[in-house]
Amino acid sequence: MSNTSATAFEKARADGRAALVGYLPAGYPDVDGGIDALRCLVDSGCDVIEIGLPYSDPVMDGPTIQAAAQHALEGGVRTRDVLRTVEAVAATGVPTLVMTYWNPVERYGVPRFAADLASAGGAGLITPDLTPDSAPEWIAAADEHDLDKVFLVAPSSTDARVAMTTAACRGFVYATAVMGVTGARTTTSDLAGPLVARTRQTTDLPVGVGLGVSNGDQAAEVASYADGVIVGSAFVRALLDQDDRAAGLRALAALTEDLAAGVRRA
Amino acid sequence: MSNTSATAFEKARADGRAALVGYLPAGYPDVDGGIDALRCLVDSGCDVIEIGLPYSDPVMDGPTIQAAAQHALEGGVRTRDVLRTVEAVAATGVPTLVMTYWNPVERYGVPRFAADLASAGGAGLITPDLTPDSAPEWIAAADEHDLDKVFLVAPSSTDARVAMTTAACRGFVYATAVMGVTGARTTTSDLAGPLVARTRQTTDLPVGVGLGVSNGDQAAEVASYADGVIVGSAFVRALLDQDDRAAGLRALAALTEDLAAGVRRA
Amino acid sequence: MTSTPHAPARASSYDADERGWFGDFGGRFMPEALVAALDELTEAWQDAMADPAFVASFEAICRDYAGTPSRLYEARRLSDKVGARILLKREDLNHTGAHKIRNVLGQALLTQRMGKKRVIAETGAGQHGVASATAAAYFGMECTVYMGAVDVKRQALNVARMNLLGAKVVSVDGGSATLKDAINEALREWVSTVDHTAYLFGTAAGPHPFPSMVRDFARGIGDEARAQCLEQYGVLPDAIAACVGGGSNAIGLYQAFLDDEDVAIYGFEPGGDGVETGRHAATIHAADSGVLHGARTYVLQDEDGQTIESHSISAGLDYPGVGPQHAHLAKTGRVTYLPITDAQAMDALSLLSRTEGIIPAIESAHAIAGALDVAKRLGEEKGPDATVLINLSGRGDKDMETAMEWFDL
Amino acid sequence: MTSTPHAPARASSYDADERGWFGDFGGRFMPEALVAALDELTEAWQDAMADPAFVASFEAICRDYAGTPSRLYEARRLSDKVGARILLKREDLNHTGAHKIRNVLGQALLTQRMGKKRVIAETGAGQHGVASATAAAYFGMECTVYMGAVDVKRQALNVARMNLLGAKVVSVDGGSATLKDAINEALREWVSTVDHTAYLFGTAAGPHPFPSMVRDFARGIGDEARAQCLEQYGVLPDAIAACVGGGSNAIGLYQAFLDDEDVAIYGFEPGGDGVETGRHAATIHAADSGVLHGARTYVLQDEDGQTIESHSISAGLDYPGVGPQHAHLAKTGRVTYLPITDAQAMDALSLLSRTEGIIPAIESAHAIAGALDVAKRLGEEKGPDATVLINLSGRGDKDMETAMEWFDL
Ligand SMILES: Cc1ncc(COP(=O)(O)O)c(C=O)c1O
Ligand SMILES: Cc1ncc(COP(=O)(O)O)c(C=O)c1O
Repeated sequence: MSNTSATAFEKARADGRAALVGYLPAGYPDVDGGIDALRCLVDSGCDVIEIGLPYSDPVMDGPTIQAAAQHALEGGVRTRDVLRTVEAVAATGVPTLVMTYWNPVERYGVPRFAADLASAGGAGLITPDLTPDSAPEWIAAADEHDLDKVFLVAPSSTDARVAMTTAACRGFVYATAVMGVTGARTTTSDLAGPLVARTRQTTDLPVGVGLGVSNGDQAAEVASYADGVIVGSAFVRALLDQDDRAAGLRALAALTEDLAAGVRRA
Repeated sequence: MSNTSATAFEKARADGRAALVGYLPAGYPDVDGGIDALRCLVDSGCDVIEIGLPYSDPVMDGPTIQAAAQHALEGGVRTRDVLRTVEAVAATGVPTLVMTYWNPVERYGVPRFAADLASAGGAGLITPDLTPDSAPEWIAAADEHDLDKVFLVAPSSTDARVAMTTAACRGFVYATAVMGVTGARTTTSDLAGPLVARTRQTTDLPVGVGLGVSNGDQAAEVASYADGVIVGSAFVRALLDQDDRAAGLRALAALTEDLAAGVRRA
Repeated sequence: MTSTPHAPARASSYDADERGWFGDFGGRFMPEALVAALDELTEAWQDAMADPAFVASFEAICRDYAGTPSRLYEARRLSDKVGARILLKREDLNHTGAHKIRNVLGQALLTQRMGKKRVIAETGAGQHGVASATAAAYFGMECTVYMGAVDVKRQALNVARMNLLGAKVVSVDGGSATLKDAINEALREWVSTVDHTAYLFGTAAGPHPFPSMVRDFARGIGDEARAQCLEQYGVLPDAIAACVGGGSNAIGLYQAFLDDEDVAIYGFEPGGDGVETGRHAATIHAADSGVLHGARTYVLQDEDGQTIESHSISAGLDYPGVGPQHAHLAKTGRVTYLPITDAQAMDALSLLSRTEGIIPAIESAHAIAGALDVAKRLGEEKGPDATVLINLSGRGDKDMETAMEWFDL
Repeated sequence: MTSTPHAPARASSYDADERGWFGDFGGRFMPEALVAALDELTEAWQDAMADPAFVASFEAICRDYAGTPSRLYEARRLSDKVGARILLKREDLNHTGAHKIRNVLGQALLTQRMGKKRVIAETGAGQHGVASATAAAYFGMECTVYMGAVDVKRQALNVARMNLLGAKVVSVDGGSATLKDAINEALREWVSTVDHTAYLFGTAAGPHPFPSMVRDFARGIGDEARAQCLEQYGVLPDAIAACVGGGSNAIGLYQAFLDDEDVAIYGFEPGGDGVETGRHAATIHAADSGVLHGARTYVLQDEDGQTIESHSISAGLDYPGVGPQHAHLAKTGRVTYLPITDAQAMDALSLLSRTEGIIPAIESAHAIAGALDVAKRLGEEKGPDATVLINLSGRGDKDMETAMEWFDL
């Protein structure tokens, strides 16, 4: 059976709601702590999990995720630790993707990474700095290992590029709702709706909207026009803001429940 | 009666010896202390006195005289204090000249300076940075006030310039025995003898040799070929090296006596 | 010197394909959000380079404002020392003291043509930041410069210079808080302001079209030098040499000579404490392919593809990547790249200072150091008419504190 | 720009007589020990200037090594601001960053012609010292630079620069331990080494022949600018302007224009805290005639003729004397000299930086400040074609620490 994230979106759609997609970097605060945190997201209502691969040069990330990833790297997290994290989280049955800048994958070896990700139970990859037109090697490897290929569309993407991108996606399409880096925002973007509409004209894949959502109300708003609500920085923030791990997990659970309620409210 | 330094040289020549010409800046350690020091030179055997006018930019002076002049200026010595010093020293009857850079004289007013110097009993001026070809105003004023005009010749002077210079001198001719600034030296210069000889070919004026003499033996050596031995830095050094004034005067007297013996030994 | 008109930009056999690939290197590994801007820039650049009015205007500004064509100077005393003719391309005499002014003037002129009124730039030691602030002042544009917090502290004078020129300097705390992180931050900023802001990239690296575009704006160096050498000596040089950081001055020199098969081409990389120590920035020597800042190229990286901090006494060469065209030129063997240690570079800096009265930038001193070895060898083979043309990419004024420490002055 | 050949040196109606007198000013008030050397120098200089081979060789070195002719640059944004055409003579782009390289190359070439192998020089902030060390390195001569102890401390970077260039720097403790004392000490040193040593004097002051000789070596500025202005605009400028320290850059600019009666000429002196405060270096404004460093000229002095310490934010203008030809030009009324305060100069520095992307030396900023006032007035009278040509005598890199303090950057 193909372990694609699409199944989770379908299930949510069947429930008449959007899916909640939760992101946390692997290795924060350490590898096992990261696994606990990700499992907490699963337990508290996330439908799909994105595991960030910490990278030294994260050009699409805002200060929150940068800080967590840097902490993870300084703690010695390795690519193999990310795969172990995938394995532990995917074991819950929730579709689990890796979100990664391209160089660590290229360095690991693209076919090898695809193989190891698949055998860890991972659903696929989200690639913030790899667009389909630069991704032939990844596309081939993903297809060979039956993995999701989640590419991004942006408000600045031309219609032609949106079409080209969605045609290459599998699992879902990641719509970056603001022109900007990751980071919780107090208001959602008015660029998101039109982008989702433009995206839907090119594909039947579910469209997840990311960047900026930090509470249930925002989640509800996004859920009103998107198939998935992607939350990252807000989760990291919840962990960063707490001094001890137990408190961090409690905060994470509370936020996830708020967001899960949000996607059901729309 | 003309108060020219030539008379002192004549008297020395009559004694079969060279004249001892002593230099100290006015105002060092203060105006009265300077007068005491200069009188000490007279009392201990100098035949001619040069009083230095402290100047801010003494390009012909080495570190010893620079230091004393700077001390004098910082103590507030003025041109009028120099003239007062002249008056006090000239009162002893020893021919007393002022050695000065040109700007203070120009600033005082050349005719006025000549007049005031003459009425203070001064014998004339030694002008280290004024050559006869740049000195028409001074020559006119000196002649009007019957003052000595002591210009310098140097080892680098051409024969023509030596002739031009000595023709403009009155009193004596100042031969700078080394190519260099004022300052006591351990050996005398082998440029001095030839320079004195060249100078004598152009004039009957006495020729004093300066720069570097610091003890009786050197004085004796210079006295063997020159009409006058000019000593400056060594006197200043004697004062600078002593902490209290009485000791300074004793050192000055001892040095003067050594030098006076030297000019008699040749 | 008579003025040597800029030859019309000619392609070389080592140019990128239309998608920015130099053989296995280059391309565009960028967030989708920036792709439209990069496409727009690519089109505007190609359109501009094909427009004689733009080219003429760029040349006029370089000439009247920046002082190009820079002189090709025969360093006679140095030539005597090594036994071969040493020619120095005097980019150190350009306005702001390095080749970098050409690139920023080109990019800013293009920005003006595109109707944008604001530029951003990254900077390491501050050279490209000062150049960008200068170009922005010249064109009356707003300018923000991103600079690692560590560099902001180390390079207070350059920060002041940028401020004086009216630019805003943003201190970047993330990562190692140095050049590569300043690039990251500038890219982040660009994503959110791309509609009215141009990113003036400081070297011939990054995603397509930057490696080719920066090269086009820097290639006056080689176009001029080639014409000057022919005019003054009637022959092409036997060898040419440049230092290689990101690679803009080097590719700017090389481009005109790439298809001159008899001209040997050298690139000298920052060898830091010595490549064997691991403390260096000799990216091509390390020859480890990867993706950094939007292009596939050689990258200093660990086993997991995490970027490794580079080390060089020269701030302007202290970068863990290199322009993709250089990776291609290295792989094809057209250019020979060799590492030069800090110590070799500083010796060359001292030698040129004493022998010719020219204090080079420490970057350029790497080129001098390496090229003199080449020249000695060529001189022995071919005699004193053997000619080595070195790009003196910048002046050393900015490096005096480093030199004081190094030489204990 | 096409190269503008250096016009053959023409005399002006304001030249010195054969003994170095400019009307009441100039002459030679020097120890007899130096007169022979000054005579020898006078003869060698006159002989050289009459020798086309020497003149050609000087021009070739300035061109190939120092980068002359410097550009005449139309500062368009600044022109728009003031309503008149502002032309900047870009001496800041010369090798070592100022007009001063012309003078030292000329004097060093003459030294070589005279068969001497060693040079000495004085320096204040270090600019002339660096230039002299540069020229000495270029010609392979030994070089010692005298520098006030206070300045040695303040200008550590320039001391390092001179050391790198192979020069020896001697710290001078006497007097105020600044520029004038460095001159005194250099003269003292010269007396004892005059047979094999040349004294490279740093400005158009001092005893004959220095004021005329330094002017001859600097006059390329004005010769070029005059030809460039005619070539580029078909007319002479309405006014020209320079800053005046010792006066070399100013006289270098003026000389070609002195007999162009329709060209108004301005010199801007360092007004320090304001001439009314007494803390300034506006020697001509003070108009007090005296003898300093071998010439009769205007001197800052007290009632007894003791030199007074000058004050200026600009180290290169901070000198209590001025070249005698300027005193003459002031007295005859041919040139209008006006003081510019520290604050006015720093405002102009900031303005030029932001408006044109050119950070001028603080010295040159005095010229900018004064000339912009002139330009505004002329623009109102004659419209935007009114042309003011300003000598941008040097670049501001050396002044960044002062600027940081002043602007609190
Ligand atoms: C003088 C000089 N040369 C060379 C470089 C290196 O850059 P690139 O390799 O892009 O020429 C720099 C960078 O700051 C520089 O300032
Ligand atoms: C850039 C610059 N301009 C002007 C001057 C003043 O000298 P002058 O008046 O001789 O031109 C200096 C002296 O250091 C200088 O560095």
